[in-house]
Amino acid sequence: MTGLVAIPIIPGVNCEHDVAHAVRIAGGRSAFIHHTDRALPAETGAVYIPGGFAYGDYLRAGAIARFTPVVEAVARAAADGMPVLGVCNGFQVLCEAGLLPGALARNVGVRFLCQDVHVRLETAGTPASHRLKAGNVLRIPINHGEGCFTAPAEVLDLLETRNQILVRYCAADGTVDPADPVSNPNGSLRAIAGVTNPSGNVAGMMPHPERACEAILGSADGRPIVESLVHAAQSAPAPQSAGAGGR
Amino acid sequence: MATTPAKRITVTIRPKAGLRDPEGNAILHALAALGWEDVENVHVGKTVTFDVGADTDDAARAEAEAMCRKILANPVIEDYEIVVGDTGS
Amino acid sequence: MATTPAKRITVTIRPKAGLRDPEGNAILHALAALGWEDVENVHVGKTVTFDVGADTDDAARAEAEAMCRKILANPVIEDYEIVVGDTGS
Amino acid sequence: MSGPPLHRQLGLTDDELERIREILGRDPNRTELAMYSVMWSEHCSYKSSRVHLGRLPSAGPQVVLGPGENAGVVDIGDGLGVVVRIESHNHPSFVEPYQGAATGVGGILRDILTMGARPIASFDSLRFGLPVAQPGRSDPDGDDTGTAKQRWLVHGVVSGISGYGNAVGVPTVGGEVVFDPTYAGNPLVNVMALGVMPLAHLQRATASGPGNAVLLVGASTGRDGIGGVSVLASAGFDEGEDEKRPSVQVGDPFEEKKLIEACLELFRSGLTVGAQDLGGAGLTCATSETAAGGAGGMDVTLDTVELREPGMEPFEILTSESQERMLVVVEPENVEAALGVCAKWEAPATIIGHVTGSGRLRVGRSGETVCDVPPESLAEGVSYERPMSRPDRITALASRDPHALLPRLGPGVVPGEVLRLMTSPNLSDATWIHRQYDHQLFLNTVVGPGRGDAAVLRVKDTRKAVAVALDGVGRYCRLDPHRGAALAVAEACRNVACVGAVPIAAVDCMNFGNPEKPEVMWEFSAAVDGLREACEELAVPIVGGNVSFYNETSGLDIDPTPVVGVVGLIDPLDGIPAGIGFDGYGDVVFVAGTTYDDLGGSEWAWWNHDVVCGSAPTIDWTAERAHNAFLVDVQKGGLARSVHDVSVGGVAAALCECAVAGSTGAEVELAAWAPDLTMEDALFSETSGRSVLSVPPGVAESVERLAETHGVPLHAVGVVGGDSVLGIPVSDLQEAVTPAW
Ligand SMILES: Nc1ncnc2c1ncn2[C@@H]1O[C@H](COP(=O)(O)OP(=O)(O)O)[C@@H](O)[C@H]1O
Ligand SMILES: [Mg+2]
Repeated sequence: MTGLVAIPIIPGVNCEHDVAHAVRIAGGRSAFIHHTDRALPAETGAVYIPGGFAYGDYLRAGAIARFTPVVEAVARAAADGMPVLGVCNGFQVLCEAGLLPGALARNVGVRFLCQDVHVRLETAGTPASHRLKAGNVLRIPINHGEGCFTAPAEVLDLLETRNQILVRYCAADGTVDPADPVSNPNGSLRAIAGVTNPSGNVAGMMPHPERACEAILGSADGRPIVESLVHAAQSAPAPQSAGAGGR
Repeated sequence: MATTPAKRITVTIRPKAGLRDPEGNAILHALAALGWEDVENVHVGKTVTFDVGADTDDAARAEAEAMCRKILANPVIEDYEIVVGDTGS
Repeated sequence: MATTPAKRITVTIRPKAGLRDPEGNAILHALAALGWEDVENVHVGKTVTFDVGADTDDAARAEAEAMCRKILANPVIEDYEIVVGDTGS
Repeated sequence: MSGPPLHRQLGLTDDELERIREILGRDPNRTELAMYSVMWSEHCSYKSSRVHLGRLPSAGPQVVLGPGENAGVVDIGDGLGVVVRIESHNHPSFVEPYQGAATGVGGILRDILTMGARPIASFDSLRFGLPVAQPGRSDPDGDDTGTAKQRWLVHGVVSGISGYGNAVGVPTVGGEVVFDPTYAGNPLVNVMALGVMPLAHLQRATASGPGNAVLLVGASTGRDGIGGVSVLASAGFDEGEDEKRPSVQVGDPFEEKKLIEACLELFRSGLTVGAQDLGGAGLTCATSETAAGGAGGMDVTLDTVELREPGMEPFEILTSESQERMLVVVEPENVEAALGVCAKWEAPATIIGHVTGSGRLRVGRSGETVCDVPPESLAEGVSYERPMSRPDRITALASRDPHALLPRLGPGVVPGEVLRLMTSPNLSDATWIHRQYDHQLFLNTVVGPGRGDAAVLRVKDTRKAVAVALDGVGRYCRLDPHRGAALAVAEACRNVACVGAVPIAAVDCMNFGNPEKPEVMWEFSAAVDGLREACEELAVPIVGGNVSFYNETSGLDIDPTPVVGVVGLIDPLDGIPAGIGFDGYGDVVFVAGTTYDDLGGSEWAWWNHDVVCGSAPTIDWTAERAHNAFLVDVQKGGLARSVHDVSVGGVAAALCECAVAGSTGAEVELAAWAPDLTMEDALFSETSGRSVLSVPPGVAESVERLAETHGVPLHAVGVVGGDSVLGIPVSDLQEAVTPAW
């Protein structure tokens, strides 16, 4: 049986309970996977790497976390097509691990930012976005000090031509202006807030969809993203080797 | 304790040339606000210093190179520079 | 643009000896886990480089000293070292 | 060595040394002397304040645990308790703002954790000198008190709270920031934290059961924060150890995060019989307090304490304030499992001793006994009844009527006066601060910082929510510490009522000057009486607190500054409470409550005209209670579009804040809420018990009826709409409140 959303817990991560809560209200099941585990549970249908400060974000966000056994297990599963979503620190880990292109540099304003932003969905149809349409504008909070998406120009061009841009920071009306410090507060290149790998099964984004799943908390716009992943987990074919990790 | 002599390594990691340096920029503005208006080209880097057992400077440098490539620096956004010295102990 | 010649300053700021260095500690453990077990005394510091208009090296150093005391470093917990050079421009 | 005898260098008086000799029946050794000196310090023993704190009302039907514990616990029904605590970290933050504030956050979180609860929210109450010069005055220069230094401090403190709080994974959901010259040489950094837990899982800070193992969990022990006793290192016993070590404590939020997870799992799996965090006085405090509270004895070995630095002496290990450590008492058969849990979370843990029934705290190092004392003699400390005398200053200030020194305002100058008032840093927009704080983690934040007068956190899996506000009013306390303290309680309760919550408990952080001065002691005692009066009148028991004395620089004491944190309960929470911003064109603007001519200590008199004298604002407890009850009913009925209390800056500032928060102006009839007063009194008086509401026209009548039922005077003063308020464009106000620093 598949359908489980695996939530890897690397020491210092702190959004794991929030992710579990969001998965539950999106109709899914989740399980915490300890960072020393070398394999994901057999019933894993998707992975949601939560935000936080893995290994204190010392050295660089995600730099130390990428070497944990659980991240290596996620990498193997991802290679087999497992849907993986990394949010915030999870996104940083995926970039450091080379599962996603680019890097997250210090916010242009240097300061940590916890605030609502708007993002525009650029690529629908991925495991993290199939419940949405391209052009949808979502209001979701960010919460990071190192969220400025950066990559060489030729990589950015490729991301665009291969539809690997998941979400972009935008104004409330959907207008994207990378030079606008209000709508693109961390200064991300080309206002990129989230990307996918070439095959689309691995995605990362800085805004926290799990923080925007209930109206009482101010916005439910993130819920379709969580629901997309939950649904992908439930409909994913049992992966051939995800459960058989280890070496 | 290493029986091989220890070398002191200093790795300086800086934002890649051409990329923004938000911290350098912030310091530039803070200095200007305090009256140092003729300061220019401010850049901020991070240094990691450590001792490593190695017979020669070259061996120490090679180790440090490997560490930088593997973990200490992120080549997408950072450049690094390695200086090898003696620990003085 | 300064009409006085510019000097390039490099300030290296390090935590004072004896002070806890959580980041250095985390890097030490990460390196050990990756097989570099003979690494010791890992410490993380910061470098700030900038150009400042000054006629002499001494004048440049004095300015940098003032900046360190006022804003770049907190002498209660940090030591700093100033190197004055030419901008090469 | 030369100079005064060792015990005096350690801060112990001759009498205190004599007491120690009596207790031990011999001379204390060096290690013991160090331990007594830290435990009998003002900070740990509350020796000047203890005789007064007993007057605080701490009983109430909902109080589960009151003062004296690591944190207070209040029953909110459904078997759940709110765990709450406040602490000051003033002195460390002045020396090193980032680390001082960071370790303050770390410390308060461990207090919550010690009770068995996961800390789920923290709050910061900050006070600094002026970050910009007052209008028409020059920068109060001098390197330590100038505006540049104050800006450096506020930025450092805010980054420290952000850096530690975000990384440790506890959201900072509210707070306050105040600027006044009185704090220029002595900033105040008070932090409060809160947890919610099943009452059945409360942990006790006692070491019971002889034979039980004592574990030290968390970070290694270094020479952090041993400043006070470090004279021992240079006391001639050890040559060549003269390297001056920084006594600044450095926080490591990553270590604390692992400690939190490890402890919570230990508690939840029932592996512990007691726990105590290590804070001030480190291992000395944790071992003596748990031993004194439990079986009465403990044998400790320093040989297994994980040390960060070589060559540490026993007194250094015992008094080190290294952060992120916890003492845990475990039955012998559970030791292995407990160590396993710690290993799972990568929190280092070692067995450092066991509980005994000996009635002694015995500490050994390398087979040698370095300490053998009755633990309660350390834990109970000493207590003094210090002399008190009413400061002449208070009489002098009270006898001067501020009105005599202030200008009379005609309508024409109102916009200018109001706009100038709004440039006060005390009215500036704090968004730049709380945007740096994760204020959403754990998905409980219904009203976050900046959106309402209090933070609102839902309690998941129930229909309840808790509301929290923090307030202190130092300038009122300068005029009258009794009434000032009472006004702080009133304001915090009112802030909580503004979001629809019934105040249920309070914590207080008493920031005062040098208690050896009779005037300061008198102020302290008066403030305690003021807290008592207010808490009794408003039925909020005090469940915990903290006293910070010696807030002085160069002999100048700060204004007495009790900071009060109030917890309120919303049950049931039926939606997001109305915030403070004007929003609906055509909504009726009301001012609730009665305005008197209270310009004494007001922001306008001080900031605009440099006048601070007279009496602190009026409080009428009957009116105060009625007004709070009215606000709760307004929010419960969903009747208002916005609710905001009137405090600093009076009705004028409140109206401007509502306009800025909602980016919408209002047509307001000047002084319609106080037609019998002068313009300046109407606009800028800071009488307690008032608020500004905006209400859709359709329900205005219901709100009026509700006010009548509660006996609250309600004045319709205008209508929401347009892009200006009090004759000032909202965009100008926006600019005035945005800090340029
Ligand atoms: N230091 C701070 N940390 C977090 N939030 C803060 C801080 N200072 C102010 N705030 C937030 O800004 C808002 C306004 O605070 P304040 O001006 O003290 O309100 P009031 O005067 O009504 O009590 C509140 O929501 C408060 O929580
Ligand atoms: Mg307030």
